[in-house]
Amino acid sequence: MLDHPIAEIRKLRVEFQTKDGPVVGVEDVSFDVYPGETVCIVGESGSGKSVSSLSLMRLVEFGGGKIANGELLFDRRDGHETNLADLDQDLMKRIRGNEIGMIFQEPMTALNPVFTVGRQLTEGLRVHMNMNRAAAEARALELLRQVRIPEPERRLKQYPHELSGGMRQRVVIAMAMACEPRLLIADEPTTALDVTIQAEILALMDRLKRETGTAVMFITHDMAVVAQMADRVVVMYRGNKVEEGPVEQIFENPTHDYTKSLLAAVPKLGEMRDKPCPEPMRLLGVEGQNLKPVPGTQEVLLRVKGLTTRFPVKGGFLRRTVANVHAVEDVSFTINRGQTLSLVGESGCGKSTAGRSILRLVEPLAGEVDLDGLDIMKLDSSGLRRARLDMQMIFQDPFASLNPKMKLEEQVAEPMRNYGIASGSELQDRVANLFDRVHLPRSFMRRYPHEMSGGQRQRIAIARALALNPKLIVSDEAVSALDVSVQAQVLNLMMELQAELGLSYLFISHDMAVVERVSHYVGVMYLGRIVEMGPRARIFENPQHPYTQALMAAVPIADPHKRKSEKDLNFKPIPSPIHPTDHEPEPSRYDEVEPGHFILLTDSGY
Amino acid sequence: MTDKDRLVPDEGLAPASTALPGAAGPLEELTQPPRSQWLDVWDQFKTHRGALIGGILFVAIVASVYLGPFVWDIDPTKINIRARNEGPSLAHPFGTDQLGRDMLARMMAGGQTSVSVGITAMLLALILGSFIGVVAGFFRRLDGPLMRLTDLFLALPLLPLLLVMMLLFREPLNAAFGLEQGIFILIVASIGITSWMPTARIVRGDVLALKEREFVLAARSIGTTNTRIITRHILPNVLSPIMVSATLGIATAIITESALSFLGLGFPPDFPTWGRLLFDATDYLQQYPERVFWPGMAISLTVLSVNYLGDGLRDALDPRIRGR
Amino acid sequence: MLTFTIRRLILAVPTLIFISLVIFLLLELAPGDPMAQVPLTVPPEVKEKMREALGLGEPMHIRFWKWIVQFFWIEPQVLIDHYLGTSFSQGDLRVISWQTRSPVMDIVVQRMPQTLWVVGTAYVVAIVIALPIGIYSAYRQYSWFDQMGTFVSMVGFSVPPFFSGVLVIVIFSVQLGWFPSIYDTTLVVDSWDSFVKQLQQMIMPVMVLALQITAQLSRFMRASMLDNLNQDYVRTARAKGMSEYVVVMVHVLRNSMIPVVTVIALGIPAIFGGAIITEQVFKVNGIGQLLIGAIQANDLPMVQTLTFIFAVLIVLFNLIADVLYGILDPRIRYD
Amino acid sequence: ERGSDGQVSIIYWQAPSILNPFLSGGTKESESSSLVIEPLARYDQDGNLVPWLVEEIPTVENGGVSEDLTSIAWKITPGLVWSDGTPFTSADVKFTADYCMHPEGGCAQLTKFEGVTSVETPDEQTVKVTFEKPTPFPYGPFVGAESPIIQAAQFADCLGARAPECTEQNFNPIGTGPFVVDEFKPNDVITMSANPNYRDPDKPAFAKVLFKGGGDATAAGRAVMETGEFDYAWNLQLAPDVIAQMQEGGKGTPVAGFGPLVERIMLNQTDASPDLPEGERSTAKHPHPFLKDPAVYKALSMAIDRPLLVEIGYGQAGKVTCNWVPAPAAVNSDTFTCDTQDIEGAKAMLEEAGYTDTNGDGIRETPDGEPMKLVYQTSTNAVRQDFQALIKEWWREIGVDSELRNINASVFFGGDPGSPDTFQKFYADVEMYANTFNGTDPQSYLGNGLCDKAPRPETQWQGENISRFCNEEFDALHAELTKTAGAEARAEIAKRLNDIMVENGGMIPLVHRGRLSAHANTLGGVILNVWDSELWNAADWYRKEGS
Ligand SMILES: Nc1ncnc2c1ncn2[C@@H]1O[C@H](COP(=O)(O)OP(=O)(O)OP(=O)(O)O)[C@@H](O)[C@H]1O
Ligand SMILES: Nc1ncnc2c1ncn2[C@@H]1O[C@H](COP(=O)(O)OP(=O)(O)OP(=O)(O)O)[C@@H](O)[C@H]1O
Ligand SMILES: [Mg+2]
Ligand SMILES: [Mg+2]
Ligand code: NI
Repeated sequence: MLDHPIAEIRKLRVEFQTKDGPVVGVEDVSFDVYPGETVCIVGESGSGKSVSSLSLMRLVEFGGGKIANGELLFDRRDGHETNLADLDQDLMKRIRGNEIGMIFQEPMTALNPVFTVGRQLTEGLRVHMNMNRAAAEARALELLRQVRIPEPERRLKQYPHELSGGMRQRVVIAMAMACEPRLLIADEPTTALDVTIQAEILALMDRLKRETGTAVMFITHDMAVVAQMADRVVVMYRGNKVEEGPVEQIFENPTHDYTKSLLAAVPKLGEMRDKPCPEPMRLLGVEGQNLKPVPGTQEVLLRVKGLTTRFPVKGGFLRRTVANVHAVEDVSFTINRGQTLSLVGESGCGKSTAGRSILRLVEPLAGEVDLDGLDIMKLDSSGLRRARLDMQMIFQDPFASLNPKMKLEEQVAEPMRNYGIASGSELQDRVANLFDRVHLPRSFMRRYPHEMSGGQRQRIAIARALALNPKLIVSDEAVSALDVSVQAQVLNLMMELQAELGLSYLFISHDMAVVERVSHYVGVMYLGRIVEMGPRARIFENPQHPYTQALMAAVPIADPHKRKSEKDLNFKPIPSPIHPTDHEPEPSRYDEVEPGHFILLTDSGY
Repeated sequence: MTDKDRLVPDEGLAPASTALPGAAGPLEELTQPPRSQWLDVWDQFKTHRGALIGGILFVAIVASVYLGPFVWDIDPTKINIRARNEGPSLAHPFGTDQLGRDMLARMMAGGQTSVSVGITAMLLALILGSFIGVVAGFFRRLDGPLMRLTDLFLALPLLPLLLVMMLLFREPLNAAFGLEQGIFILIVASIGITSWMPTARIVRGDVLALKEREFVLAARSIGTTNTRIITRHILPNVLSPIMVSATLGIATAIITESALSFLGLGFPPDFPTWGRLLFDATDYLQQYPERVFWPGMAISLTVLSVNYLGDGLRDALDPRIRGR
Repeated sequence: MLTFTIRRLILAVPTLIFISLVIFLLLELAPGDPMAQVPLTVPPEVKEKMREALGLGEPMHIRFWKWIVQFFWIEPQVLIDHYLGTSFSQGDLRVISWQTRSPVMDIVVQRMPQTLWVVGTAYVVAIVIALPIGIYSAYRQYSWFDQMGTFVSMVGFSVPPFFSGVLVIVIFSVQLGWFPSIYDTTLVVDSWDSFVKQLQQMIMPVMVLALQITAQLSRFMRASMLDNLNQDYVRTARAKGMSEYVVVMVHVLRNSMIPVVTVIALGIPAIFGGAIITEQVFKVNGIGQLLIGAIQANDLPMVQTLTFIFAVLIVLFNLIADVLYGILDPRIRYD
Repeated sequence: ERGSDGQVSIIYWQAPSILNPFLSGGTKESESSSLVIEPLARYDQDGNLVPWLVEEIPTVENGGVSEDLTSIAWKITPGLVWSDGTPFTSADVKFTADYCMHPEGGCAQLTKFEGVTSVETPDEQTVKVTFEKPTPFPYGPFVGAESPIIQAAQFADCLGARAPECTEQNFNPIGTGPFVVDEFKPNDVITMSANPNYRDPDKPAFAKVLFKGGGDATAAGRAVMETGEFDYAWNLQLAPDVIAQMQEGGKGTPVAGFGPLVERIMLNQTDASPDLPEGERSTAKHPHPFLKDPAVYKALSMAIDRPLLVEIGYGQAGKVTCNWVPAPAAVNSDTFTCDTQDIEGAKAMLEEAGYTDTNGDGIRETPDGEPMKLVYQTSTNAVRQDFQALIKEWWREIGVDSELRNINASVFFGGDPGSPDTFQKFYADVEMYANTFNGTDPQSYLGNGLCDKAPRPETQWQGENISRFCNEEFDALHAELTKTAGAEARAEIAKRLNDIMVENGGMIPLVHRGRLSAHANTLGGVILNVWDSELWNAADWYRKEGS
């Protein structure tokens, strides 16, 4: 009976009791999951993806939710079909982790920080499979090998914080797979991860699915991942299923408007091939879009030379510096007026530090930073404050970079207040104009950050950065945390502003597709150095450095026909950037392979 | 619920950017005109049942203590030796004490002192604690010395300190503020400066964490000076632990004052405070239990109401919770 | 961790010396006179003689230096002598109390047992009661149990012990006659009967003290549990099919205990410091009573020594709390 | 029979810190140690001298006191032994004197040995004390609980500066009393057991004593009268209705006794105005603007309702008195009566003397136009504050305003010359406290009214004449007293001295305070003695049968 679904969700409706009355999390959703199949559930943030999956586990109840309606039919291992929606929590306990496994979104917090990996892995085994300790440990080891964690024996005794994000996510996967569940629910298992690690995890899950025949319910909002993984796709929008179909059909023939707009918003790697300059994305349903390319000028605005930033590691008895984190090592580049230079690279390679060093939000150790003729490095603190009029920063996390207790209006007005640029009604007007600029209704001015969506918040951050009319904006992963559709809007906004105001961006990101979309120039960073740098087209079409090549290979492509297999990936873990104080790194030397296209000759550690 | 109407996909097809990340509820809020901050606080506060009761009770206590004497205008020091040790009656609803003084009047007079001591000592401890906590957390170099200072104060015994302060400052304070004011200032000061340490520690911890948050970095990048970072960004965000310390602080100060009375170091015996009244009445616990009841009740009620008030205020002051 | 501990320990030395100086100066500045309790019938000239016999004539810095030497050099020797039977301290003048004219440390040692018995037990009892209450009220937040717990602990917090103490005495000693109202410090527990007696005399002070401590601890525990109950790893544990008991009592509890354990550790110096008012009310005559008695009698060496010991304990337990934090929470590493 | 009645439990709400009364001077120390160490003679409950370790009280009549009143010879009862079995000899007595009179010892009982030039031991049983001048009342040394005999052998190494180092001796003195110390926990508890070598083979009846210290008077009273945990509670300074309530517990009985303790208001004869320069404030340089006027101080006294004060503050343990020295009975003057309040009379008296309320604010002004405002200070103590409140009220009624102040007792009585708040500095117009004297002879106590005993800057503010009273007649009469022998004649002079002081406004006596103690109903043989240790006859205490 292979055609019989393992799980059938029928007319699911979930409500939450909140202080201001009931809130509907999922309104009406029905779909099936068949054995050995991967069903991807996509949709914007808040559309009810997680709630549906949690309902299947009957975990919504612990978050204050209630399954108000619907059936959750699950085909038990012993062949009985059970309606999980009205099953007793005691029985549920036996299904959870045993017959249905779940992988959660946040690898950083999904593990209990105070127990060892081994303990957390064996726990489920001992409960569900009645294994004794030794047997459970043996099985745990086997699981860790399965998910290809290096040195699995050692990992068992480590605590979660001692593992990198990718390794933690693998542990979570191993945990979910431990009892060989019939259904595996993966709730955005890679959203928080780097492309490279994401690629590995996706490949790993794919392999596991093939090997064990488990059905997978994969939740994501990343269409590229969907293209990579899915057999079938369910599109959700505001608590409802709006479309369902095989993956090819969804990508090639979307019927619902929402699906279409979603697909339109996804930047696809290679889309920009043959286009000389970045240009805004075409979004569905938005009238009168200005899609003109943004050429910029060739006039140099920012020149960075030999920038080096290290963080001391204190230790020993007298708390002296015993080693340094070489976060940024001899980095040089220039940015032209009205153009964008993107820095890409894995997490921890020093992108943010480089950006912050330019604004001297962290103090660089050495190097020259020249902004429009002004030597930033030589400024005293008041001079620096003045210099920051010309350079601003947008931070990665729109949730963290706004003060939760301040009204938006205030936050946007703050820079102008600080520099005494405007006051009174003039200030009001300016703030209102900035809101218009970033396409936010003026009625939002009196709101608080928590009353905004992520995209809206990021626009506030942009408005704040624009308030001082800067020449340069350092945008540190400004769109990474956003939904695709929102991301597209923010990107478009940034490009529009660039075209209008002649802004220059230092665009920091690890999303290659986005980078391809927005940049004039691209620098690839690895372990504190730029390993390859050049015009965007050259880097994407003709990557020379092995690391750049690996990076490109890892990027999932939003096209179900271009799936990658595990074999294509060969990542080495990044070596430690920590060196003893007496370590003298070599200077960076570059080879110009094409005009303006440089490759690092010095050993980068890759 | 009529979620249907709200869930209609909007034509703009830029869903999340105009709608909130929450599905149903907040959509409606979009159409509402924005409101002033304090109205929001009040709204949230109103929904917190405990807080509302606590708040009303606290206001009632404070009002009766300060305004009561205008209605019940018997002098609390008026001795009526013939009406000694009377039980509750119409003339003396709370009875009288061993000198025939009206207990109700004394309760109100005592409440004035106790409540003022509680509030002012709390404010003092709070200001000191928050200041030291913020400075220690914000300026790395001052962290060590300030935390050692905190240790020092933790180790200081309240009682000798009080005696020293009595000696050094009583005369000048009496000269400047009069006898009762002088002692009041002394007691408030001594309770205040021996109870700011926990606040300082908590605030410091929170500031240390906040300092690493990106919005502080963001503030710096838009040219905000240190002082403004502290006042605009740090302080509002450590408000809720401070509020909790504040409400606990009032309670501790009232209780500390009564303990000082017990040890003979507080207000002089002819100066009624709730703690003093309670202490004096414990000797008569068996004969006149009601005399213990009133001050005991007053202290407990105040502490309770202030605590619930604090709970509610903390929630109400946090816009994140307020939105839910 | 070890270097961290050692570094903090070494840093503690100047801190402590500074603290002792501050305490000394405070006490010197404090008004009052060790002869205040001598009756008026003793004429002033005689009082002056007695004062001189106490060494009050010497200048301040000499007396401070003497105290430092006695406390840090001679007293440890006495301790060594006591345990090893050596005689390093022979003939050296120890810190002498003005009231009793006997070595301060001897009295402190004498007072320790009852303080530890009563205050210590109260602390243990409070922990044993407070933790489950805190856990359950957090687990069932806003249930009637939680509301009651909040209410009772607030009331417990707001009743001064000089009142609750007398109240229980009147109820249990005077009315019911179950327990003695006066603590017998001479009782030696060597048989079942004496143990029962000891229990009887401990019940009331322990009750009064534990009420206060429970009130505060359960609040802490509740808050800490609430913080952790909403964490992602809790959901993970549930998704693994763990029972609610395991989820709450193993996963959540272990994490919630981290801050609570340090709070508990920081409260321990208070055990040694005694509970001044409760000891007074029940005549337990422990360290707290010793301190207040010494303050009232202006027995400076005693007050100085006691407060300093207290300071040492506070500094020490601060350190222990930090170390404990590091041990309990694998994420924290001091180096 | 010795040791047949088990244990007696005594509770003192002030805990003894040492068992050597020579090093402390506190009542709690001398009373607790009186169970162990004894003087040669004691006072009985009526204040009469009774021989204790001697055969008889030496007098001029029996030849024990020399005719010129300069020496006294005590004859020790033969066969007395210390609790360790060694004989008690005159050498021990002499040693005791040497111990206390050592200049570096800081002996608290030095006054007992005032004027002693030598102590000789002609033989093992005889002690001869010689005074530097005729001493009509030679019963200072070795008499009463404050002056017991310590064993020479035990304390030999503890003379002078070494005295405080002798912890073992100070905590566990060897004595001749009915009990020996088993364990002494300072400021907490003493356990004792019967002295096996006590001179009366049948005594004490109790085998053990538990002497508990600490807490408060309420708890002590409760433990004896309500819960019955203790047999004897000392000095229950409690409100009368509290005592009455406790008595209903039915387990114990309060007993009261009266010594010379008087609660009084001292009237400052000098001006304490803060406007005066430091060093002249409260000194004879500036007499008080109006308090020296008889009309004023008499009116102040008349306005006071003493019986009410007694009722409220002391009950059984207080009596109305108009005298400075109301006891022993022989020296209690009956010149004055003051047991009725007379507000109207007081008003009239002030009116007549020219103190009228000229500006209608209810406060009278002196003829110079100064308002009659008094600063009224006392130590912090609930009863005293009640008194202050009442008296303030009464004085207000006669048109005298007062500002109340109270000062922590340890500062008030602390005698620190640097502090402005000591009772000796008297930076106030009137102050209230209680004072008394030891023994039955008031001579040196009456000396507190002598001009030159006034505290002043030159004496570092030391001196017992707190009110700075100065009266030539008084000084002359006191000189006569020091030379007069014979109990009756001495009593006569003492009464006159008392009258001069009160008549001339040195003080307003308020309450003759007694001591109220309580004993369990099952404890027999208790005779309350306020002239000596309350535990003076503990050897005779016994457990009553069947009650
Ligand atoms: N515990 C809860 N209490 C109240 N509302 C909730 C709760 N959990 C989820 N919701 C609401 O239910 C809706 C669906 O949330 P859900 O977490 O399923 O979104 P999602 O599609 O998983 O989004 P994301 O991509 O951000 O994870 C949202 O509107 C959310 O606000
Ligand atoms: N304040 C700091 N103290 C010590 N080390 C730091 C600090 N900030 C960053 N580092 C280290 O410097 C290196 C570079 O960090 P950086 O934040 O610049 O990386 P990134 O490329 O921005 O990574 P991500 O993509 O995760 O943001 C990392 O190894 C990081 O651990
Ligand atoms: Mg989700
Ligand atoms: Mg970064
Ligand atoms: Ni089937």
